[in-house]
Amino acid sequence: MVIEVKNITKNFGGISALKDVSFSINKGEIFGLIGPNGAGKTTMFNMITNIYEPTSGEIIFQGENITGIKPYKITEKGICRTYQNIRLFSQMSTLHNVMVGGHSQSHSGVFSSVFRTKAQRKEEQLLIERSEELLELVGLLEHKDTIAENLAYGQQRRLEIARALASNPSLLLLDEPAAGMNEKETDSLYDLIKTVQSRGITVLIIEHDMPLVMKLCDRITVLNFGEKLAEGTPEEIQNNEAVIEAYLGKEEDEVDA
Amino acid sequence: MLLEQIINGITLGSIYAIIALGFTLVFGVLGIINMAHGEIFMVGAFVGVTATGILGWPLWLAFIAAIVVTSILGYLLERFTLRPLRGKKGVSHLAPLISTIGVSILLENLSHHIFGAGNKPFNTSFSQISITIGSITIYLVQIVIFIISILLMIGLTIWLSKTKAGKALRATADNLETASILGVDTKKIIILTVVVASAIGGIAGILVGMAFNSVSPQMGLSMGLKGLAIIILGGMGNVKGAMVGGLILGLSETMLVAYGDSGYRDAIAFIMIIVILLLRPQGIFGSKVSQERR
Amino acid sequence: MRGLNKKLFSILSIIMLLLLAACGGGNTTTDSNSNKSEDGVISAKFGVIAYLTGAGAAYGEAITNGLKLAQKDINALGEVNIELVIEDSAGKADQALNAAQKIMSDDSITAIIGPTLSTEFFAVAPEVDLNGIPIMGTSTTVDGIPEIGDYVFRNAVPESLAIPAAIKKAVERTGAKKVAMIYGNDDALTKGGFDVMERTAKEMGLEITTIETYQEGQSDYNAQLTKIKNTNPDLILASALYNEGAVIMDQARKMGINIPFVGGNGFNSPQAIAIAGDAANGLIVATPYFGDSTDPKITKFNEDYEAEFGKKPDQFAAQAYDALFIYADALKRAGSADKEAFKEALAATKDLEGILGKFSFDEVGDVIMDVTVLEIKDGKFIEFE
Amino acid sequence: MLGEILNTYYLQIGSFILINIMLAISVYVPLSSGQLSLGSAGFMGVGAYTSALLTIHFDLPIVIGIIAGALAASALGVIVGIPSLRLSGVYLAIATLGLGEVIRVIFVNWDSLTRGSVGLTGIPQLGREILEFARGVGFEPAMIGIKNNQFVFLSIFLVLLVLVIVILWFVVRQQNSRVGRALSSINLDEKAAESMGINITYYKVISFTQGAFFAGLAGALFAHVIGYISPADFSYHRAVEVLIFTVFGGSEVIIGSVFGAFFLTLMPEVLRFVSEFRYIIYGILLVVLMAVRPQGILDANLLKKIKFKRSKGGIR
Repeated sequence: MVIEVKNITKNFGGISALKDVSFSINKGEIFGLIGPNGAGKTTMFNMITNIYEPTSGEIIFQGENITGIKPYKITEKGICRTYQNIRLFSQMSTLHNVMVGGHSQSHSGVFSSVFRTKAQRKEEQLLIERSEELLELVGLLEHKDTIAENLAYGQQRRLEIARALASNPSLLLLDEPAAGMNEKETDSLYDLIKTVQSRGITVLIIEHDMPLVMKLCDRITVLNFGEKLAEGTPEEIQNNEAVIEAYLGKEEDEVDA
Repeated sequence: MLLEQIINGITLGSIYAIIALGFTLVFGVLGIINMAHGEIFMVGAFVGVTATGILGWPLWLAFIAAIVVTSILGYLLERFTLRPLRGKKGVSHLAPLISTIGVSILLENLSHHIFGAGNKPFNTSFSQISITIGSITIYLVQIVIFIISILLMIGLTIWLSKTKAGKALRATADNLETASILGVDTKKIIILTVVVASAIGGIAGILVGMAFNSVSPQMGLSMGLKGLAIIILGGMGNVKGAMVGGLILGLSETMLVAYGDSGYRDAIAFIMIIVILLLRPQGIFGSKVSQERR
Repeated sequence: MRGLNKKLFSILSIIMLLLLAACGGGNTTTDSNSNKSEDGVISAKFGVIAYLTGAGAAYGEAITNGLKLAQKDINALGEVNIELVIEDSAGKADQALNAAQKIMSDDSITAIIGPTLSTEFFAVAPEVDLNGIPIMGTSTTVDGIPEIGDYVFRNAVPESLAIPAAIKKAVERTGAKKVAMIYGNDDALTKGGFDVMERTAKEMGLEITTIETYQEGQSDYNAQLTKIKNTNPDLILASALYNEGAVIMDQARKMGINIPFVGGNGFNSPQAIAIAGDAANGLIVATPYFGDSTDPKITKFNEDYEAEFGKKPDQFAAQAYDALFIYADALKRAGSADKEAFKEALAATKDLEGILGKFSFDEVGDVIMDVTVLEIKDGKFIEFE
Repeated sequence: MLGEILNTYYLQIGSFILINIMLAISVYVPLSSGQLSLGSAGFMGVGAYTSALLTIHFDLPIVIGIIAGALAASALGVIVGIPSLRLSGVYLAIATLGLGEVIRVIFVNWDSLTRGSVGLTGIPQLGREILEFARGVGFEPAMIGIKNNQFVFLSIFLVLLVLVIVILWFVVRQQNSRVGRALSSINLDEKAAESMGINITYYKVISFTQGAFFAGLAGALFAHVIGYISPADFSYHRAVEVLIFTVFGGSEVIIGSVFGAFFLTLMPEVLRFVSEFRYIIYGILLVVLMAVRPQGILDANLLKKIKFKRSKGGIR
């Protein structure tokens, strides 16, 4: 088991965004987290990366309780994420974005940086090589000197994944990576995530593109109004009455609006 | 002596509070610290001096003149320094701060050129009226200042919570985008906010001129910094906080002079800023939410 | 990125080279030790550093006006011919030093007048002194100015001369035993004045009931004044510039404090009456210059000045006017524009009749002269009896 | 020959330009991690007073005084920095503004030590100490054909030039490294930076402290160049002036600080007539810049264009 989410509850000023949610993910799995808008999916990501602290419950990562420790330490321990609304370092080059992602994998400080010690130069070289390799993986190597905000939308999403991978995570959290992508881009995203999995990285993914989720995930948890509605293989989920109702209900809402 | 000093403190505190109200209104709606507010206050005072001293206008007309001039300044401030920055891509949240610092430098030095560096007397017969009880002399102006500050606070609170414009204002303060989706004319609301805040600054300017009989181009900076300290003390964007914070600062400055070393008087405000920011960044009356906003 | 690095340094070095290259120009100095022309007229160039832009520009303007008027009068006499090189210091120590360097880089400058503020003077004078150029302050009243060096003089009446004179006379008449003090502690002039006041009060055995301070830009003095009022002093010693001082008096009178105030050099201005009105009555100051004096020298100066510049002169203009006459006199006695000879002659100045009275320098180069004590009565400065 | 070229006036202005460049960098460095510090005047004052007092009262060599001054400023930077860095941009700006004013008020009031607003006189002057030292080892300025006075100012200028180059070297090297990327990522998106494993508090304290160090260093040097300091030298206006150097020149690239300090220090000297309207111009400048070009005159794009032109189309 890579991560174990135990009875997480989060209240925002009296409103519960998450109510007693638990699930666990096995090593090497691609695990889906789905549900209608406002179901608390991104909040769950924020709990795992401790951007917000849970009101109650705990999160065990590789046998260690990581609830409430600083976000950057969580990354050092091997969890890294992407964002629903892309949060790249927009004014930096593509390569530098990935290199920032490799921050936790390197160590040089002010002194060694300024004096360019041998170890620092070696580390920097290694970091560039690794980052370029990741850029190649996501198909952006030719754009390595482009400023991130000038990349196309789909490219930005892939860059975010490369940046997250640069921290060498054991668990990768993807927040709607396919949002706004066309079919072709979605296909290549599928391949990318599968490659990530083949490298032994566990993936937790939030996604609205149902065909992609069903094709990609080994297991899925469904959230609705902050509560866990169902959990199972894609097949089980597709046939779950409660899930269908929740989604259909949502469809109706949308028609009303 | 204690009683006299308390009166001094309350007078000073009420003035601080009125200035802080202007700061807090702009911050509450726009999330911007208007560093030029002190200078707008100073301009209001100079308008008062010019109107009563040079033009010989009656006091009520001077008040109106000050309000009109500072309102126009407020509009110009919004139009030329705040609006161009709003919603523009790649503009740091520090830009409005720097931009309004620019306005403050401009106004201070313009006044230097127009009015000269020195103090200008603000002599009106109104400011001579006093009541003597025992050994204590209270001037009518002091009472008026206190009452105006209370009225402004109550007025603002009611306006914000009860009227349509006030509700729109609060909606805008909560979230600019949502408010505009809900049909609030946010552009108008923002102009209104800055104009009202500036007019309040203008009123404060005239009151200070009358109470202390001195108006100079430098008064904006020192009062402005005090106002800033108060909204941090009372909580950013909090009307009651501004009032209470103002009184606390006014009284503690006066008490420091009375029982301590007057040399450190100016430091109180800044020490307060630092201590509050470190211990309770949301201010005494602020809620945590406003701190999350940048 | 290395490229950027290099570029940065190359740009910087270009900038600095340009700057150094610029140093080449404009420094062709002729040897000008003695400029005695055919007809026996000695000519000399004096540098002037004055506060001409910024908040205190009025001081610098009065000083340069006084100097220009003196220059005109002196040159008209035909014995010496004086040229003035005026530079602005903007009231800042670093800019005053720049101005001094600019003046000193011209070897034909015999001596310097200014800068205006004591804080500027402290930065400039040591440098000028080391270069062996005489320098005189005409408005710098803080203690320790002429002590900076052998080449440093002043004709401004220091606070240490003016304030004790005023306090003594005030105490004599009022019989005061208890004094309260208030001063601006963030200004060098008022702080310097306060130091003298405190010393004088202690020497005279007066009881100091309380010492209060205020800061620049402050407009509410009620707290300090309430405290002073409650200590029941007989006299208030206020080291303040007239701007703040007048407001303090106004607020004090409103509070019912009706005892006299004694002020320093900075308090002595008709502006104090303009600001405080009747509240200014009872202010006692010592000054070398009494504008309403009936002394013919002063009335003539006042008339000439007003004709030339369209406004009334003040103490600073008068002191600057006399300063240039002191220089002219030293120049005559030195017989040449040589700096060393000029300095020796200047130090030997004795009982020179100026419009403000008789000038002499003591051994360190500080002014020796009589001061007049004035008081404001019925909205006018009159001589204190 | 050298003696004719060297004009002390230009050397003096050059020295003040270099000090102002240091000050501008002291604002630039924290700003590069998204922190606006309005306390530069305060840190400068701490550096200046520390060094001046140590050299006056304890006869310490100037070098030690200057180092102590810079260290004292950075120590204060750490003490204030650690707690206040939890605060976001605007709050930090105000906290540092408050700090600067408190420091000034202390200088004004701590009469027995600082002589209050009258200021400290008789601070050993850097150039003359160098001259004394040079004479001690048997060197006379006349040997290279310059006057003592010229030697004094030339030596100050050169010392400052070397220091500025070292600082630039330091900052540029740091920028192009792991540390620099971390700072820049915090500036661009603090939350994202943190979730990339960057300890933002640590890096913010580092850059804030470096800023304090440079300001303290500049202050100490200022004291020993001008030989006299008073609290008025370290007021709020100084902090704003320094901020303007950086914001005007360009707050995204370090050369912007250099340019801003250079241009705005030289402008009033060259154009004496603007001197009177200097602050009015400053004010308008800030407003217009923020609206039209918030990144300042120089930015990465402009530099690239300049580079592009120079290398005649060759993209690196």
